[in-house]
Amino acid sequence: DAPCAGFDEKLAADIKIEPSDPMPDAYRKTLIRQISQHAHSEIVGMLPEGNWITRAPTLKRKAILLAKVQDEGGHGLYLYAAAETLGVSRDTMVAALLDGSAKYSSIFNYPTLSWADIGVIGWLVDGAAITNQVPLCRCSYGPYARAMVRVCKEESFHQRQGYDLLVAMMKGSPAQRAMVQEAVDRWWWPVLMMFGPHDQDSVHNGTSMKWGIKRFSNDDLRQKFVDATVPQAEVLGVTLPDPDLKWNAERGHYDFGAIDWEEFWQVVKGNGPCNRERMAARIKAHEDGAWVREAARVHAEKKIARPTH
Amino acid sequence: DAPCAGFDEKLAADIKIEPSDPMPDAYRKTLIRQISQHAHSEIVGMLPEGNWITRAPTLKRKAILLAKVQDEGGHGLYLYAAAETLGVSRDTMVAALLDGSAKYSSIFNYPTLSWADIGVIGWLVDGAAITNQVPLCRCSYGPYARAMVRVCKEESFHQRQGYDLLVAMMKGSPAQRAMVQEAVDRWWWPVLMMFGPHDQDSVHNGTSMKWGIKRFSNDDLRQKFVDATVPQAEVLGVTLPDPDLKWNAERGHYDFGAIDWEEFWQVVKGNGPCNRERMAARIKAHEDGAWVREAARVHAEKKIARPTH
Amino acid sequence: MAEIDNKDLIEYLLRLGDSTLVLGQRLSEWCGHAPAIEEDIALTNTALDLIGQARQLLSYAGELEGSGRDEDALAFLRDELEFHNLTLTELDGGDFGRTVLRVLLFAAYQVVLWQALQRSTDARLAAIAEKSLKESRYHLRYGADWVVRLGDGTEESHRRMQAALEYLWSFTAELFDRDEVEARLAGVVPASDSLRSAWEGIVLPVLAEATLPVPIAAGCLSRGKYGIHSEALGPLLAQMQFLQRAYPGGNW
Amino acid sequence: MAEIDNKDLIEYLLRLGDSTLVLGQRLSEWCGHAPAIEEDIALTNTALDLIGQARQLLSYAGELEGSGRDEDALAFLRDELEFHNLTLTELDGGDFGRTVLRVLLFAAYQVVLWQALQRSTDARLAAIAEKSLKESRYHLRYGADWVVRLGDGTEESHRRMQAALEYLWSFTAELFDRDEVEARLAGVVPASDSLRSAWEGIVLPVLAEATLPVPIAAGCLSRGKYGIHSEALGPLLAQMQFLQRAYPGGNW
Repeated sequence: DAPCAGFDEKLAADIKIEPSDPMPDAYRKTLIRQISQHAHSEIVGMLPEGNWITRAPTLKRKAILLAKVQDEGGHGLYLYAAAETLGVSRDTMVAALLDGSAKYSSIFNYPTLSWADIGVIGWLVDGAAITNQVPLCRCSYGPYARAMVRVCKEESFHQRQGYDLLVAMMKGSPAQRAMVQEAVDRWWWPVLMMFGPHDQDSVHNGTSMKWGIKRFSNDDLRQKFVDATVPQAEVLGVTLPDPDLKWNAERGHYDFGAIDWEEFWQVVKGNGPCNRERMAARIKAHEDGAWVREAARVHAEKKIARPTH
Repeated sequence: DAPCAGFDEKLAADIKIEPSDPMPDAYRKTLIRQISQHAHSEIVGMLPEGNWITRAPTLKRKAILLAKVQDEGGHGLYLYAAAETLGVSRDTMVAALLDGSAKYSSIFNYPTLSWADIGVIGWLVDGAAITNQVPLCRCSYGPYARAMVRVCKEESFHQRQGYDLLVAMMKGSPAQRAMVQEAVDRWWWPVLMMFGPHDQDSVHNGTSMKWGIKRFSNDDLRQKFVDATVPQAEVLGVTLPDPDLKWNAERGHYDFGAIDWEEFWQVVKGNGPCNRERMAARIKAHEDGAWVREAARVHAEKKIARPTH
Repeated sequence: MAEIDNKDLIEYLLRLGDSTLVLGQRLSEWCGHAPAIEEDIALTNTALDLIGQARQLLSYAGELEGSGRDEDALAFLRDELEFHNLTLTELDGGDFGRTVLRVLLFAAYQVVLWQALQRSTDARLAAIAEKSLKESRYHLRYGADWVVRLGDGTEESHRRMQAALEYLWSFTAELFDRDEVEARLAGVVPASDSLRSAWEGIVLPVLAEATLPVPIAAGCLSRGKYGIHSEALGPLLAQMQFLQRAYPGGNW
Repeated sequence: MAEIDNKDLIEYLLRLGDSTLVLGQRLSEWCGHAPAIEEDIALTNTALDLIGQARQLLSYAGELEGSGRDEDALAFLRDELEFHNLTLTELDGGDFGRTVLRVLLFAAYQVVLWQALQRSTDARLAAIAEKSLKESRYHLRYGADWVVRLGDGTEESHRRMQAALEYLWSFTAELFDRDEVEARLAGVVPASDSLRSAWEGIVLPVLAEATLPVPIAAGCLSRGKYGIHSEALGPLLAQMQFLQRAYPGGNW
């Protein structure tokens, strides 16, 4: 088919597809869905961590957390920009988030209930995100791949900071160590769900693989994450809340227990612990900001209309 | 003059004026001004104490403070009701408060900055209020006099509770004792200003005395308060922040230093530390409640319109 | 009847006591900010009753625990994960509509609970229930009255009440969830799931009169009474506990 | 030049350090709630700069004090009356308009102050000033840009900005009030009243371009930098200090 001339050849030769290149409509739509969902996740992801900025226990930790959340806003911006190269406006994407038709990562529908959660989000949530995202740096769509290079670099930094926070707390009082363990207990399973359904239940895997958007399956990435994380948990001195977790010498991987997919689908459907709060916060920010955006628009028009002096 | 038949005779015979009795227009206006101002003070006075309800240090103190603030709301209600007997509606009075044309006691334009302030408000602010109000129990206007009997009884109770709170803190740590002293330092002079300008500068004294609304002059009441309070401060173990305060055996009263009337007038004019916050809080409560009052009105109309079953 | 374990009873008392304390704290935020003085007084009074109930329940828990923690040690020196209040009670107050709707939902729960606990084999708990029942009935009437007026008031008030109901309803399933603690306390306390129909018998007619359709229940169960809260509790406790935390061992 | 008393310099450093800390804390409340992502990032970045300045100023104060209090002991273990921040910095944020107006007013103050402090005879303070000046200039541009856009935007934005200016302006007199602490530090620090005209030279043209008339100053002087605050600071500190208060001596 003429409109996509060269598309398959480029994919085959591992040459990046660029915004002006012909591409199949379904490829474009898949990318828009995925990149905007990723951008929304960065923005919504500011909320659970933002919840603790005002309560950070030292000024250094407060500064680190502020810088991290600021980076997440920045990631949101590059990703919206990458999606815009596919012909969709940021306003359209944001509207889809606010009306509930676009998704964001379900992990952000869990609450942050103690300071240790900030460390665990860095260590486990960012760790899982990196596992998912590193392959995207080689994604077939150029602007997305390049955005992901930058995102992954910063996320690795965040992950180390999160782990460092937990190491500090584990060197503290028994109450602090208990706080870390409790946070790990709460986050472990939701983090494993971040890789999505098992391969046999996953809708988008096949075509995304074919198009070079996705390079590893959900289950492969999940296994990679578990294998990397178990030794880190041992060093930290926390127990991962899974009695079935153990090394399988034959497979050369850790085995782990069954995931509660019922919980996963409930959260995806909007019934997670914080879905309503997250959407309400985004909608309120948008509505409260309407007068500001309108004033900025009107001011810009006035500037154009006025003779320059 | 016929319309006020019997008014002067009743005053002379110390018989209460009742709502249906003839009375001079100026007498009515003076009472409306004074009673509504008093009612507004009760309502605005809920704010500085309300500021500490959520931070009260024990459940018992929280309960005492809740009960006290509730009583103040109750006083506001009786006083508005007493003023309504003079032919003015509560809505009209509240509108005058919100548009800034009616006053309330300036003392509530000072902030509550520590828990000790809650005790000091009970001891000194309520103490000064009682000194002002006890004579009003014999005021010539019946409904006001009767409301004041009830108000004064409850205020005395509040005053004892405030003093008791301070006694407890003075038995505590050095930091707690310092907190009490600091609060006394901040409140002492504003409390002395609660009795109003010196007699020679007071506008309303003359006629109010003649009409049996006011029975003692501002300066007499202030002296009475100082004389009663100095021994209480000694028992408590705090220093009143006035180097000129000392017993004058000749006068049989305590002498005290000069009041900063410039500050007094600034606060009356709206430039006190919290004038704007207090008015903003009342206006916000009124505006945020508009949909509730409107719904209640509409619901009541529906009930009337519907056939009873 | 088998001996009950004090630990279970303490846990149960904390669930009740923390719920009344936390909702009392939320309601007291209204002080001076309600739509009319009458509502200021009524909400403050409700807060006062709930704090009073909390004092009795926490004092009893502290005595059973026997390690010297009194009502204040329990209220002011436990952190979020040790609080066992119902999630419903800790949520941000929202507007006056959401506030009175929560009063209705919680007071109706308390009424049916106190009625059952009046017959508890634990005399102290039965006495607390008997004394509290009268208060909760009063709160219930207050909440129901306003929910009807606002649900069946103006278009705006109806819209606000429906939104409040959608929000709060999903946290009501937790009220009727039961665990082993309760199972082990059989006879002393009612099974939470046994209270649902009586609660619905109170709440549903009020919502019907208020012309508010009942939402479909959400799939996820909130778990505040098991110590897993929403993000609303932490900031509430930071305010509430500040003085006790900043001036340990103070005399108040 | 007479020897200066470290106590005075510590007091002065707390005034600056607490002001940057408290405004940083207020701005960080916006995180995730601003009118656009760009503003989320900008406000967070401003908060980050201010927290960074606070760390340097409080660390220096702690070192001069010499009793082992570091930046965190000063930030998290002092109560309200020991805080010496400008009242302007602690007030509730209000809407985005009031927020950017406060950024303008405070950043302009910081710019003129840092310019003067760059020439301080105290080398450490001069170095902090030099490093901070660049940041404050950036905040100033950001604040000024938004104040102009919102002041000279729509009718609604103009009304909101005028209300914000009426409110905040009365707290600006405190910035230029001087006391004996400063007098004794002559040479080391500028006299606050000497900064006013340079500050007005920055702020008034921005307000003029924003079509916002300058209000008449209020008669009462706010006194936050002398330790007498508004009611806004206590709740802010209760949140900020919670963990350090609840887990004394913790390792973070």
